[in-house]
Amino acid sequence: MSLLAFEPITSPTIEYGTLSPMLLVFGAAIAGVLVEAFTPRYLRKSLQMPITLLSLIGAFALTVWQGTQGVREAAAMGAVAVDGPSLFIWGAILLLAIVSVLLVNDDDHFVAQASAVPGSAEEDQALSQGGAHTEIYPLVLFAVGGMMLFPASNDLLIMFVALEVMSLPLYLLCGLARRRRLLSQEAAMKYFLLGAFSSAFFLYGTALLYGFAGSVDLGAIEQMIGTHLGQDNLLYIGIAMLGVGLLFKIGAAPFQAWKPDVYQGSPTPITALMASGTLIAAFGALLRVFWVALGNLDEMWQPVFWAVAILTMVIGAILAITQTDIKRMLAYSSIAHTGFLLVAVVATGSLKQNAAALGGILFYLVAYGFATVGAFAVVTMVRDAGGEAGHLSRWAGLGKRSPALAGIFALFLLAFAGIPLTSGFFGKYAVFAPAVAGGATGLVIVGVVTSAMAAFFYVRVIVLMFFSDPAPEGPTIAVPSMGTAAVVALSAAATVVLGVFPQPVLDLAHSAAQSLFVR
Amino acid sequence: MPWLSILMGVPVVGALAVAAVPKGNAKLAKQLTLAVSLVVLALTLAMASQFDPSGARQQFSEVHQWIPSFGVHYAVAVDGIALVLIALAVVLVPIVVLASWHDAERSDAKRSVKTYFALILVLEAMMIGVFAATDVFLFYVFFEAMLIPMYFMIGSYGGAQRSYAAVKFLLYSLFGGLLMLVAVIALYHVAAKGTFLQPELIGAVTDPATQKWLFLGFFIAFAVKAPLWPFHTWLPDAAAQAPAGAAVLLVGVLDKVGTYGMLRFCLELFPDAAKFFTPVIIALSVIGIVYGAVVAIGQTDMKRLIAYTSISHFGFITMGVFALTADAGSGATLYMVNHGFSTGALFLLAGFLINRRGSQYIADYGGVQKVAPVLAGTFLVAGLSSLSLPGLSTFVSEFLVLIGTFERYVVPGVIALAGMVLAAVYILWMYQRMMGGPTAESVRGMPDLNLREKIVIAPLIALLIGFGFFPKPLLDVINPAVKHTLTSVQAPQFTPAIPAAADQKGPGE
Amino acid sequence: MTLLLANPANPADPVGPTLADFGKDPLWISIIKALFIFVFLMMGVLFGVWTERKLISRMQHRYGPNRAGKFGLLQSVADGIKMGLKEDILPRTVDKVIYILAPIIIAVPAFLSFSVIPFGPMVSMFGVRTPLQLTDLPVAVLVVLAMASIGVYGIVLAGWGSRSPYAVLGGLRSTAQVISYEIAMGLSFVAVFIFAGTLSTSEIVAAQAEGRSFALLGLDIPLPSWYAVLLIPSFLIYVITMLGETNRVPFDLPEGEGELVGGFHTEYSSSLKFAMFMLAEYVNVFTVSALSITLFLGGWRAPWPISLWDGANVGWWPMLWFFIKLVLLFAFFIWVRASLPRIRYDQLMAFGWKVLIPLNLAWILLVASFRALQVPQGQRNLAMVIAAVVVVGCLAIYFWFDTVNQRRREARAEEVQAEFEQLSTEPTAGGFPVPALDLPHYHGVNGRKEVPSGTN
Amino acid sequence: MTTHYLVLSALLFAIGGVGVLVRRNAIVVFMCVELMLNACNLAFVTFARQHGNLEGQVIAFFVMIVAAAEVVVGLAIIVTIFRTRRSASVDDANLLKY
Amino acid sequence: MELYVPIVVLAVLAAGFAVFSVGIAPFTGPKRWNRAKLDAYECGIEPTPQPVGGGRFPLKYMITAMLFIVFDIEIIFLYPWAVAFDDLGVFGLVEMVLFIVTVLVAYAYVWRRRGLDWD
Repeated sequence: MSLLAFEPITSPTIEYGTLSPMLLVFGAAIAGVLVEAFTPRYLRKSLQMPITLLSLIGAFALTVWQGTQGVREAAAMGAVAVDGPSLFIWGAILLLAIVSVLLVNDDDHFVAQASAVPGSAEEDQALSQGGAHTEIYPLVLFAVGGMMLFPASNDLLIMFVALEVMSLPLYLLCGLARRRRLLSQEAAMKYFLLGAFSSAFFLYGTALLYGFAGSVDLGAIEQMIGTHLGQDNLLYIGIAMLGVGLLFKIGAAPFQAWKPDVYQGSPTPITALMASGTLIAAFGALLRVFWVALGNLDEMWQPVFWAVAILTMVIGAILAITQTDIKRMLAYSSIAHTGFLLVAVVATGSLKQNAAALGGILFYLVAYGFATVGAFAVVTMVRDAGGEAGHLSRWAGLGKRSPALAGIFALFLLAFAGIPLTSGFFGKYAVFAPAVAGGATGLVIVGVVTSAMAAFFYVRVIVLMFFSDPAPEGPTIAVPSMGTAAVVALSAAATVVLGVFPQPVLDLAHSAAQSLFVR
Repeated sequence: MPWLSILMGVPVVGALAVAAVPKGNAKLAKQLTLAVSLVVLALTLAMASQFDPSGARQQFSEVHQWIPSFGVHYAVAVDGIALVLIALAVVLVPIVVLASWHDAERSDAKRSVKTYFALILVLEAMMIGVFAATDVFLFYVFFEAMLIPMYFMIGSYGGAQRSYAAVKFLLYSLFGGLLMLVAVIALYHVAAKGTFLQPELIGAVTDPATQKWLFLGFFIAFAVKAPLWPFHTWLPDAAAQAPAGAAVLLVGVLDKVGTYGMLRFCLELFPDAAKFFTPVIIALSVIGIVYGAVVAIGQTDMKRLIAYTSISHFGFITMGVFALTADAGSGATLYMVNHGFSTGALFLLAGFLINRRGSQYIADYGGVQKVAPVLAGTFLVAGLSSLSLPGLSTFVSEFLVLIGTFERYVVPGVIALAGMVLAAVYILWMYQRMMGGPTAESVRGMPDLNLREKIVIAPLIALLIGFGFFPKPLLDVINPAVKHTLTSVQAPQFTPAIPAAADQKGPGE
Repeated sequence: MTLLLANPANPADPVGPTLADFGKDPLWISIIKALFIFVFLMMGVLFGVWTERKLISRMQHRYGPNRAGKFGLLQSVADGIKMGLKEDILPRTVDKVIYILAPIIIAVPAFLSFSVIPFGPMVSMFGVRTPLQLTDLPVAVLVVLAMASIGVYGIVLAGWGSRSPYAVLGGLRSTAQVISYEIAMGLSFVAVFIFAGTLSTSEIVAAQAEGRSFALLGLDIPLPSWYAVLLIPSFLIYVITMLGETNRVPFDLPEGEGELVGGFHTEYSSSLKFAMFMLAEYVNVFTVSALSITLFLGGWRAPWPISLWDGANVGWWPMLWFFIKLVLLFAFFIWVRASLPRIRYDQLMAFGWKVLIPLNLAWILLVASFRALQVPQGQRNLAMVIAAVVVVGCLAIYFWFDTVNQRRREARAEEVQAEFEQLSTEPTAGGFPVPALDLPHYHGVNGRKEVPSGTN
Repeated sequence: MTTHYLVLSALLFAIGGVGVLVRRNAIVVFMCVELMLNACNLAFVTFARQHGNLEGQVIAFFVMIVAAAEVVVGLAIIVTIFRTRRSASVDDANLLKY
Repeated sequence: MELYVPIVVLAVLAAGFAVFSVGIAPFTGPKRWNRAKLDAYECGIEPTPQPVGGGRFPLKYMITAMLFIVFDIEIIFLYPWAVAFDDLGVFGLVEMVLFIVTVLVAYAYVWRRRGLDWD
């Protein structure tokens, strides 16, 4: 005890420059809290909005700059790895966050007074005052910061902390929908309880790995596995629990149960943020853990991932068919896409092979992220008396009422289905090709079969929108605010451009993937 | 001069222009579409005139990097086979446009007219692209992307069951396509050439087992596309529900992509596997021939009937393709073209009838030839071409196919002959039920073909008869290409077709 | 300078035990020490009660207990016996287990905190050389805090278990109060640890053995040895929090007779269970006093004039100094009780949260940055800048609040003034000779901004 | 001897996990989650002891914070839900979906 | 570990005493049953029945508890820093300033949202 206590402590160092994008985001979040504290209500939104957007844009600029500088280092005493994949993921997350924030900025998504009981007098009063929680902006910033730290963290402790920093704000944001507040609150609670549960698993796994390796540093764990000494049961149980935590976050079966409920319940802008940003971040973390720390052990976890990937794809594709709520359906489709991504995770092998797979995954994430954000943006525009028109039957004949909107939505759906000349197609190709090269042809076949199934329910929505006659007193199409319009346009553009000229982004992804993960 | 790019570009631009036409002004949209399609036709003819049958196999070829990191090129070129099919497409399009002048309005639900015609043009561009692509990946892209416009044409402008038919059509093709995607990826990986250029991939896959798997991957996709029994079930629905024009393009051109793909990819890339599977495929096609014919006889709906006839015809085509003899090969290719014309004519005429009578059930007609002789006459000619009466173009092709097949497989040839007999039954019986006999009340006062419809149908009849007597120009173009293909099939697997690959290097000549 | 930064256990005096000296006792020595502490505390409580009553009545010109025994010395013994002989009431409504458990939970930790309090230097006890301290840990002070927190469970469970509104509310209140002040208390230690560089009580005492010198701009400024003087703000804050922590006047809200009857022990109307609460309260008083002696008042070391005598800090003498300091502090408690009124609950909380904590944090930063000035390899300028920033920032915030409150007060005054005038213009409010309902002394005059209490 | 602690922590973790799965009351479920986190802490400290490095103990600190943050967020959410449920709510129908 | 043995000893002693005195209390005193005596004390009025677990109480206390947790955690981090201050030097100071400022921001937010006021 005492001999522990008196080890000489050398003061550590932190590379603030390298971490600047994250620091900027977090700083802006704290500034946002200050704004909340010290500015009058009527000023807040007009202050928060620029703070949020500018900080995100600035962080993106910094990330790009670092990318051009070729920064590849493990900052903060090797706790945070700022390498190619991290930078790429940061860029992607920041872009998608900017887009989502434009959605968040749109009025009438968020509750006026979270503490007011639904349907109570005080809620009506809060509504009539037109108040809204501007705390949402700092919360979003915190979440984004967590998303950035999560895939970049190079040791399991930081990863855990980042996981929570990412999740906790999202738990809250889920519960802040203005319409259907009970759903929203239930979603928040489910997300919270399940999320906490899974993160506990992650933590215990971390503990066991620490017990195995005597360190939570990914590189150290890898070396220890390389020189494999004793306590293997610790190692295996630890890996299993770690896997549970991570697979939960990406929403892979059998840990996908939360996704539909949460996606449906939470405010659509937040759903967009989760469906894009969280997925990307979680995938980055998953890859880092399983490729860096457990890279020497792939013959052990690959079979499991085979099973998980197949299960995820099948469950996602099949259950999606039975859905009647558009957001729920998109949630299941996101599960299916998680499965497709997992196909490439399995395809490890030579360094070159890994790089190819990683590049494919990164590209897929970007392509899918934009498509999904756009899709949810469209969902926010199809309004009803009670808010968004969730039920599919309400979407019937949308193609006649507003062809443009329906057309764009159809475009996103086709991208999900992976039809050529949309981003989704090259995304699928980018993950399937390395998978075949990596000897996972069986998985790929399951993948294409399930994506055919998935295509069915995407097509069904298109049929509904275009081929069936509009429902009487159908939903009204909200005149999009500048933000929403921009989001939809941007996402559609991204989907098409990535579908026709994916080369630049592919180059970027592959160059980012070249130097795999720094140890 | 980048002929093919222009050929693809013009319709796309035209489509955008048509889509940009103000909403009310449907007439302008139609005229614009017609003009564009005619321009494309003219360009194609101009290009064809420059095509040198005895020259290099691939002509007008363009190769540009598209996605280097996937080894994907924008590579287009035509050989004889592709050329005639492209010609088929561009000939049919203006006819279809003219034929379905009022279809868009007449379809029960009010849809925007210009969209329909814009879709036709987009489809034309893609049809040209799919035949011209010499990069496997590019081919796949067109192959899949083609579905979407056709899907919308059927789904929004078709008959009562349209959305069901459309979804069925899309999912069948998509499923096949995705299997093909796996094969494409695997091909790229196994060949390890780092490129998708079809000529360079020839002979790249040597391992027999791998060849067989990849072959299956491609073949199933094509079999679904060119409805080969037992993958055909989507065709009757789609064809029956689609508006006449769309049906013509669907059966006349789109399905040819399947047979074309078999000829171009299955045979050239996986010769040994092709040889290995030939018996099975021949069997399937024979079954298709007979099955299609028999079921056709039982049909009460003329569009479905025509659809089933073409299933039978596609049986002939696949049989010709996989007979692996020069005659059968060129016969099959020729058949693709002629079948396009004859079935097209049949569908269009059926469409005219339906527009007049408002029903596609054979039972609702009778004695039409008294009230509308021209209509009945053209219908007869088209029908006869469908049962390949000597003197009509289809006869030549079917004859060649049978000759070629008999060289190798006698029994299937004999059974196929039975198919011809059955063809006579269903066509003539349909004609007799609809056109002959006493004039039914319902068709009394049915107007005969008006000028537009005459203009539509005339060129088809002309082509049918013309090529019936003088198929040489087509055959001249087709034969060398087919021979070339077959040589690559006969080529022993150890020596990849180096000369073939060699003289196609570099863009065009 | 380097010596200054060396391990605080001071080589200059051999008797001062360090962590290394602990954990060597044989078990029987430990038992003896433990027994001693136990007896010491029991006696302390008995006579503490007596002293309190006697002293406070003297301050109020009364005699206080003077019947039982000489000067009523046996008074509290009598009370104890009385409690033992009274009927032990177990109300029907209570949650039996918790109700009975609570007094035990509250009493035991109170004793335990004393185990890390140093009474004196190394002595030889029955030939065994051992420090006059039950034990010491690298985290000794944390033990004290932990025990205090466990005591809180006793309070809240007592309130909770005896299912009566008064008890529940009292329990909650005193819990809230205790934890609020615990934060301020914990923060007030930080400065001490920065200087002592350890959490072990014995070494903290050793660190206060003799004053060091603080080198600024070359010249050495001698610093006083006791942290009470060196870190006077911390000490003052600690003294306040120690009153709050032990629920003593002026912070004895839990048993505010006026509002909550007996607070959390309302239902413990009599008997030894109640005695446990009494016991715990007094033991806690001793604990916090002893802690303040250890952390701030030089521990068992003799104060200045005595310390000139060499034998002062050797052998058993230091226990005497410790005891004297303890008594004086206890007397201080009583003095406070005699002189201060009880403050309102919201004011109590506001004071704890809005004054003590920010002050503490600012002070910590200040101390830290001044301390950082002495780190040889560190860049002093940066430290100075930080110090300056902290000072300026604190002043700025202070003045900001001051002006804000100033403005509020003025606005309020103007309102009142305006109302007076408005009334004076219309003497008979609304024509009737009745006092106007909106006279300023009535509450709820509309349009009047209510000032949240605690914002002085 | 540290194995005893490991067994204990495993037990605590298991108890917490089972609790989460079988209990219905949100607060209780939540407490079980916290119990799991504390089990992790115990494991960390034990391993730190085993390996003779301080890392594990430091990690325990961080876990404490995270746990605290989770408590704050979680109780906020749960309390909101409870308040909602006590009240007559307009759109109970939506609950049938879950 | 042996550092803790004496504490255990003292604990045993204290616990023994407490349990003993609480334990014998029922036997030393007289027993005179009286209904009113066994009621919860509410100034003589009929006691209001309390639900198990004391029922609901003001949210205010929960908020206080939350704040307590937050600041207690802060203290947890302050102590090691303070002890190792001389080793960490200016780096530690800077980090701690950042940390404390961050906490203070949250603190200011709570304050402004009247989270620290008692009605």
